[in-house]
Amino acid sequence: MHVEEKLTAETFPEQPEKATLEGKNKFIGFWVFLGGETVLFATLFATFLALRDSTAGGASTQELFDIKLVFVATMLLLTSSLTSVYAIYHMKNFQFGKMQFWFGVTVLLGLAFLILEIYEFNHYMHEFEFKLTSSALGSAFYTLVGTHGAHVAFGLLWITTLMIRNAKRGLNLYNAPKYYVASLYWHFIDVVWVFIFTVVYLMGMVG
Amino acid sequence: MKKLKWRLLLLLSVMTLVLSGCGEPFISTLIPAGEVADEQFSLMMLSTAIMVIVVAVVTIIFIYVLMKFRRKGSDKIPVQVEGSHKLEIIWTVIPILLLIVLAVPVVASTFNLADTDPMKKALADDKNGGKDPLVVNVRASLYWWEFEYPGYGVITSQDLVLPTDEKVYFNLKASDVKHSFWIPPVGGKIDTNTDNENQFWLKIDSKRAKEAENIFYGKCAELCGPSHALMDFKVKAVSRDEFNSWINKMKNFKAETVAQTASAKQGEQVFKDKGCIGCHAVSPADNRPEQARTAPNLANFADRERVAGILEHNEENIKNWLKDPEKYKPGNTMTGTYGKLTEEELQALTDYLQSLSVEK
Amino acid sequence: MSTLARKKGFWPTVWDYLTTVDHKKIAILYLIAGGLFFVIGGIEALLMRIQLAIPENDFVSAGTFNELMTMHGTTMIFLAATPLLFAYMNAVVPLQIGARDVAFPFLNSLGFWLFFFGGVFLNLSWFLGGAPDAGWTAYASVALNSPGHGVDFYILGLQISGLGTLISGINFLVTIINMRAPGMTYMRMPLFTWTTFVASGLILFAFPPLTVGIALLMFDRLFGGNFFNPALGGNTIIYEHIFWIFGHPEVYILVLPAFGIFSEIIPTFARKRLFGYTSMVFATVLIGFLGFMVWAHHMFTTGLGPIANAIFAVATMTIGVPTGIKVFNWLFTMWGGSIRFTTPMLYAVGFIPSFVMGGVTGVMLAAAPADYQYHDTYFVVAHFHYVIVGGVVFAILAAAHYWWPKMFGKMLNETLGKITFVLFFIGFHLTFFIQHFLGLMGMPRRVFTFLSGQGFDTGNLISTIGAVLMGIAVVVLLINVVVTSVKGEKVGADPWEDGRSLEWAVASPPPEYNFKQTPLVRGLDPLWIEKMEGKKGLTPAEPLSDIHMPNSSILPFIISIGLFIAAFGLMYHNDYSWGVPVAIIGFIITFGTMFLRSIIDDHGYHIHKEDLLKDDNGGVQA
Amino acid sequence: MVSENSRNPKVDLAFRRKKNAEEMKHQVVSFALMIFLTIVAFITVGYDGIDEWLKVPFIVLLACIQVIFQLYYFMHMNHKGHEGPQFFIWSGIFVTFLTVLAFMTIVWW
Ligand code: HEA
Ligand code: HEA
Ligand code: HEC
Ligand code: CUA
Ligand SMILES: [Cu+2]
Repeated sequence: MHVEEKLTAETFPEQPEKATLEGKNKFIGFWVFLGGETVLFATLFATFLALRDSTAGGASTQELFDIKLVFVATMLLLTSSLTSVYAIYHMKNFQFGKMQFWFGVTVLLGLAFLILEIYEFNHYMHEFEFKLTSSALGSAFYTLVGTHGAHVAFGLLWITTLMIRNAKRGLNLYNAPKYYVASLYWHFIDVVWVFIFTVVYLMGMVG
Repeated sequence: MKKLKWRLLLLLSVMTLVLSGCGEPFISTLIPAGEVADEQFSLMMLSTAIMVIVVAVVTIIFIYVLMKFRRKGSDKIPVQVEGSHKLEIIWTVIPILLLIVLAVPVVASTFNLADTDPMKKALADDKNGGKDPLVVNVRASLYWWEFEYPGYGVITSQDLVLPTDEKVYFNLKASDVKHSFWIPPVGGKIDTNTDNENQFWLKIDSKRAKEAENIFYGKCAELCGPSHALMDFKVKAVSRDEFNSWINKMKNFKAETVAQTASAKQGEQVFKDKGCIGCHAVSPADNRPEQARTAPNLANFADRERVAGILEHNEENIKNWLKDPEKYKPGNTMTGTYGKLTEEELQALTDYLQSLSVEK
Repeated sequence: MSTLARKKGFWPTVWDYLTTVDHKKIAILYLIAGGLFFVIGGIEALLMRIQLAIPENDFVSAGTFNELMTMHGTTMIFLAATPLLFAYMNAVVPLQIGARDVAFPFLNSLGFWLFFFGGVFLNLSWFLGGAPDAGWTAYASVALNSPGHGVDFYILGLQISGLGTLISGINFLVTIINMRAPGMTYMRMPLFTWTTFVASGLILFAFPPLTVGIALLMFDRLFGGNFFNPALGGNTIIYEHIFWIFGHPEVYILVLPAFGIFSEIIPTFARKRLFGYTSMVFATVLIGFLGFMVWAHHMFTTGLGPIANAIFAVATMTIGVPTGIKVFNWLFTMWGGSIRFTTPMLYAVGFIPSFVMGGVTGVMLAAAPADYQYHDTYFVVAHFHYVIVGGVVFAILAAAHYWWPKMFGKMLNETLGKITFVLFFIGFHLTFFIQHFLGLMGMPRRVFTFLSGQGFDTGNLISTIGAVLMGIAVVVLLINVVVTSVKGEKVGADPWEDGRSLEWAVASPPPEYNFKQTPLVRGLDPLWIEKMEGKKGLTPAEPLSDIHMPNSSILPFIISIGLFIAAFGLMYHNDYSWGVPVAIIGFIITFGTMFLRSIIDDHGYHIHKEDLLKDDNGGVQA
Repeated sequence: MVSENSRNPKVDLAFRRKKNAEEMKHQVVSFALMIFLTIVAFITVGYDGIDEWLKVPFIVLLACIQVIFQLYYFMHMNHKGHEGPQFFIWSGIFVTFLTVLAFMTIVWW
């Protein structure tokens, strides 16, 4: 199938993300990239685990973390994963408007998560004097969670760009893979968060 | 027949090894002088033997193939062989067998050399405190070594005095960056980390120590800065009796009484005035915490083999060192900490330093 | 290239290369840049060897020596060996699988420019206050203790070039998964493609840890982090693990493509198909897999404890088995063959005993208690130069001669080639064989000098002489390149006459679209199959039609420059007030350009059928 | 895209829509399960009655299950044509496992 072809719901392929060679390349390439990202986060997680008790006399994870805040953040991000599934669902049905809407919801949820995280960091720094520079734990915590936060921020910018760029054009085989891959990225961010809330926060509260 | 050939080959290669020189007995791993080094040496020889076999087999096939199958003008197309299961099994299984032969002693030896339980017991016991078996705490700093005998409350630097024919246990760490403690003829190295203490043991064989004139060279084996190459120390191998007498002298050493001549006494004063004393202790019983011990303990300085670990020990070199340590050990932490010394002060300091001895 | 220059003039050619997304031109860029860095790294090696020629030499100072040593290792591994292998991967892999291009031409170009600017940044350290001096491993405590900005250059330069390497790795993976011609199943892929595939997989999983490791180092050095500061709970051993989790796979990233190159050359010049193809593939994958489970063999003396040491020792030894499978398969490929000793074949033949020597000393190093003696001595230096120079550099030189005609359309001079080989081979063994003994005799590595009277004098002198021979050999090679490009003769599609894989089915150099019609692959060694059946070319798998091509773009270059600028800002942000703004500007350039890339549609263009018909020198003759 | 040329677009479309809708239902169910697992994990931690040595493996297990849901349902790794993704993700997980294991056992001081 050709990229620039004008499509209708009938002619729209079942797997629009893989209908062109470019799309297939993007698809597999992105998964490969996620394999690498897995290892990137693995290293950060491992470092955090090795340093999680290295408070150097400063605040420990038990003192810092607040279960309610983390729970809200988790719910926001998990839900945003579902909304992006909805978006892709509508993409497959060639319903551009609905897809854009659900991606919009995803972005809003992600934004709320990010704001919460910024608030949280701010809180730690001012209430507990817990900074990147204050202990090995501080360095490991901000680097791991911050790297995840940077991924969230990048994902938000990415999806927003896609939405704005394609708002007038509608769905075609050139941008369908892009949307699809962006949603994969978003899910991956969620996967990482599942481990962050488990390994960093919950295990940190257990001690 | 074939076996004989291999044995011959083995012999030959060991011979070449010997002939090409094993280095000097005070520094070479090929002339082991202690139990640990022996164990490692025998592993080295075993693995070398296996590897010689491997290399020989490959080389024989290799040479045969190159002689036999060169293209000789003709445009013949050789048979396109796909492979051979039988051959492939052979060259999978035989290497596995060879590796098992190597792996078993490797694992055994790894555990044996890491066994430091006697030290833990000795240290846990207050009365013993590291006397029996002897325990030495090693602390590496840019670019010098401190050796503490916790059982005796004695600290010394640069020259490590060890009794022969008994296991000595070590606790090792670094105070600034990572270094590594290595006495090649006595045993393999272990890193001195900044984060933790490492432990191991060594044992010197008195007979073979004699061949090295009872002095072994120690090296820092981890890149630590510009003078990494110069971070040497010396090991004096002495009998248990000599060791006992030495450690007693160290314990009873009175730094205040050593300066006898006028010049030495003047030197003692300069040593205080110039702030040398702020870094260098002159008593083996240095009670300051280790962070405060930022320079080699000079208590038995005059007995040392070398000045600063590398320069031959004589008056000339002491003066040279004091005049410009940077010239001899770039990047050392003594440089520029005490201003300029006059010729007179130098002489006085040297005389004083030369009097710091437990042997004289 | 020279023909292009004549056709186009100098600046248009430069522009062409700055913007190219054609894998064949990117290959040439990699070859030039990698070659340049190889010469730089080699000169650094020579300077070190001169300093070590005699005891207590003062040719260079202690500090300078550490800089040379660090830059030599870093440059050779990251900026010379890897890119040179990438050059051949780019030039050959798409051809070998019958593809018109790589999967992501734009990213291909981005990968190159990131690598290049990272390398330039790193080397600028020589002129901006001193090069890194903490060894290519940059262990945390020395690296944090190193004054000046040397280590910062290392951290930021490697970060940028590492990103480029990662991108290229992903690109090769996707290319090989998705772009194979009809009939080119996995088990028909030439071994060079296979090893590229596995090496790219290793890049994918090994470079992220490096990225993290040096990022942590960057936090500690530039932003007050405490990962490696024991006083505040940090731990330097973490860095060692992270580095070697990357570092060990990295050596297989280097050597696997080298194995691939020899697996192409040996069958070609023995005129015999690769013996045990299946087990070769299997061994390659196994080496890649095991490569991730042995990293702590670089840390036997760190004090990990006997359990860890024993496990890693045994795990390490197992790698000898698949590697042995390969060695014997090469030998038996030649067995019964009809061997022609061309320059590439000489390297292949020289490689086998040299590499085996290095490999078996590797297994000796894996014997943990014995490694307590070997570690950080010249024995290790000897080991890894035997595998790296005897394996990787020989492969790079072999490939240069082997694929030069394919890349440039002209054959390198064989006589000069053989002279290079002989000099290099002798020089190599002279330099490194003796180092085994130096190490055993107690000489630590990374020493800027040694005192006389320890028995190290003669050995070091011999070693230096050998290095000089290698230097002369490289100069002869450079002369060869110049001579060839001035007066070498043009060659056809299959200049070695015994080509087996698809790259020899297209013109030398290939047209920009590689294959006019995608070929149909009917087995291993597709070209050989067709030749044996008396055909001149390959069967096309599709009718002649328009060919889709990607557009050139300057954006990869700009993205890379952005990071280059940002790196300066980050490095100096503690010293100068302009640091932060410059970093921000750099990042704006990079991310702004990425943003542009994502919003500007780029559909490429088509080469029309009529034009293809006119252009009769390319592609598959059907 | 099996029936690319031979299909009747209208019927096919209806069929596909139905299939998609059905799959979406599965997605919602797995989402519900994920939320449930998350809540269980949070409650486990908040609840004082359980031994700490049990809590940690338990919540890690929950996280793993949840991630499998994400990967296989939300990210469609259960679909055909995902052999590549499976290979690379699992390889990544393998390296992850080794790294984390090492850092929790041999970096202890
Ligand atoms: C291309 C690069 C390359 C390759 C291929 C290898 C291959 C191997 N390496 Fe090497 N290595 C390095 C590059 C490489 N290495 C570098 C750069 C360093 C130093 C880093 C630094 O500190 O700066 C290093 C250091 C190094 C060490 C750490 C030493 C130390 O610092 O103390 C060890 C220890 O185990 C080791 C082992 C091995 C082994 C077992 C192999 C095996 O893969 C070899 C397998 C091959 C064979 C065994 C030969 C062929 C096999 C047969 C003919 C079959 C029969 C064989 C037997 C039965 C034995 N290497
Ligand atoms: C791919 C990797 C690679 C390659 C190819 C080489 C190649 C060489 N290396 Fe090595 N080396 C390393 C990787 C490599 N090295 C690494 C990783 C280290 C460890 C660093 C560390 O400890 O941190 C190391 C360390 C190292 C040391 C130990 C330093 C020390 O521990 O103190 C030595 C010493 O002899 C050495 C020598 C050489 C020599 C002589 C060559 C020769 O093969 C080089 C041959 C090339 C030339 C000689 C170039 C010739 C060019 C010209 C003559 C140019 C003239 C022409 C023009 C200007 C137009 N290297
Ligand atoms: C800042 C601390 C400091 C001060 C002050 C200092 N030194 Fe040192 N000194 C050192 C260090 C550190 C070394 C070890 C240097 C090395 O080997 O890298 C050393 C080494 C020496 C040595 C060689 C020791 C040996 O065992 O071989 C002598 C002798 C010495 N200093 C004498 C002096 C004298 C005399 C003075 C005063 C004039 C002085 N030092 C002042 C830190 C200091
Ligand atoms: Cu201390 Cu090297
Ligand atoms: Cu390794």
